[in-house]
Amino acid sequence: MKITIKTFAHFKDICGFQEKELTVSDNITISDILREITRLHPEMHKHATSVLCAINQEYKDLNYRLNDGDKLALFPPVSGG
Amino acid sequence: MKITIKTFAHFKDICGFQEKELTVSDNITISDILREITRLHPEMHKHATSVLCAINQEYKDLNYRLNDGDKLALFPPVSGG
Amino acid sequence: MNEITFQKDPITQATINSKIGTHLDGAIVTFIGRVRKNSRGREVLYLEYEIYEEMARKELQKIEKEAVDRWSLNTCIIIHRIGRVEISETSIFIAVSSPHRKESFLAAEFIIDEIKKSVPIWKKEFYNDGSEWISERS
Amino acid sequence: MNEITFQKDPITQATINSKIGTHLDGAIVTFIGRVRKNSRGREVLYLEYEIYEEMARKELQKIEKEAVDRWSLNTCIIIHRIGRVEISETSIFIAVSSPHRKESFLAAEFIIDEIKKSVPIWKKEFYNDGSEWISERS
Repeated sequence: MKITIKTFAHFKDICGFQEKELTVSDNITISDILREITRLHPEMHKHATSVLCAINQEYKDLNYRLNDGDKLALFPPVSGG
Repeated sequence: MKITIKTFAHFKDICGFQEKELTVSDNITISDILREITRLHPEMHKHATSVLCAINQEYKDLNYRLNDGDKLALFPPVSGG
Repeated sequence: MNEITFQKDPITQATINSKIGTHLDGAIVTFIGRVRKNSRGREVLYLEYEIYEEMARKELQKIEKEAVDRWSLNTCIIIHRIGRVEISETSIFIAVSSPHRKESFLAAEFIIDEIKKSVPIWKKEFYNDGSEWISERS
Repeated sequence: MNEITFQKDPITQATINSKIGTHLDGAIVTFIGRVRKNSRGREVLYLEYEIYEEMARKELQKIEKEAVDRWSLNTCIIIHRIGRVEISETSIFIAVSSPHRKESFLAAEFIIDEIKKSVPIWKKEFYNDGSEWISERS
């Protein structure tokens, strides 16, 4: 199935992309994807405990299983206001 | 000794004056003056428990003994803001 | 900057904004009290505020000093209308600023709460069929 | 009236004031967040805010709805700057109104607290010698 990954703030700098289409296997979790991203971009490792995830603009936890067409966003703790 | 009495809001309506000079005996307390005013203006009676008193722009309680030249203010609970 | 003003004219915020906050301040909280059309179930036409001005100024200075000292405010501006005030007009304007927001929120609420307790100002409501002095705690 | 705005241009209060409050409201509380020159001991030249706008709007709508429902607000206006923001400029403006003051104070503080927890906006500080993404809780 196909999903989109978006990154923000320093995660964008680390991963080197802002938005990317990806073909992934069925039943994949956010956790699985994050593990793969961390393998490709080891600097993500130190953010492992603070990363926030959203699917289609709604916060989700790492166990969430993605569906075809999902938009996954990965970002650090927010700092607006 | 001479003192001045000021009244505000509905106390002014009841007492019929805004500011008045008075000659009073030494050692008189606010309580004494208030008793005399209530005798002259019985409508003040129902405000006996809520009246606020100030001497020279500072809150004082009923036991305060006045000095020559003091400015006594008598007024109901405030309602600004 | 600290400022206490009693004024007969309407309070317009435009003239105030430029005075509020320094480059040290991350937070400004303002409180605006407005005259409501409806009070205790009666329709109010307008208000009049009476003030014991010398004492009101002293009491407000105490409140302002306590707030500024306690929460290290860099701005504390308090403006109260006196005389006749129309429906929906601002009767009181309070603005405080501080480096962080918690202090400004606490200070603004403290100031209006204290004003309502101790500053000698009284409100008279005018209705179609008369008027009445309002005493919050009587 | 309820309103959520993200804007690149400076926030000027003049245009906002007329929208705030109804004749039912005795209280308006505003919170203004400003960019401070000094952050964590470093001198900041300016900021940039990045936003995940579709999600930020949804999160803000949830916060606004909760505040309006919980405290029966008649006004809830939230404006957040995005992009480059200079020192002493307003980064966020919140205005709420309600019949009585307690509700407006609680709501304004709730809204800014929640925004800082959940709305996907990130601040990058620029210094003389570089820049840094700020993550409040990392």
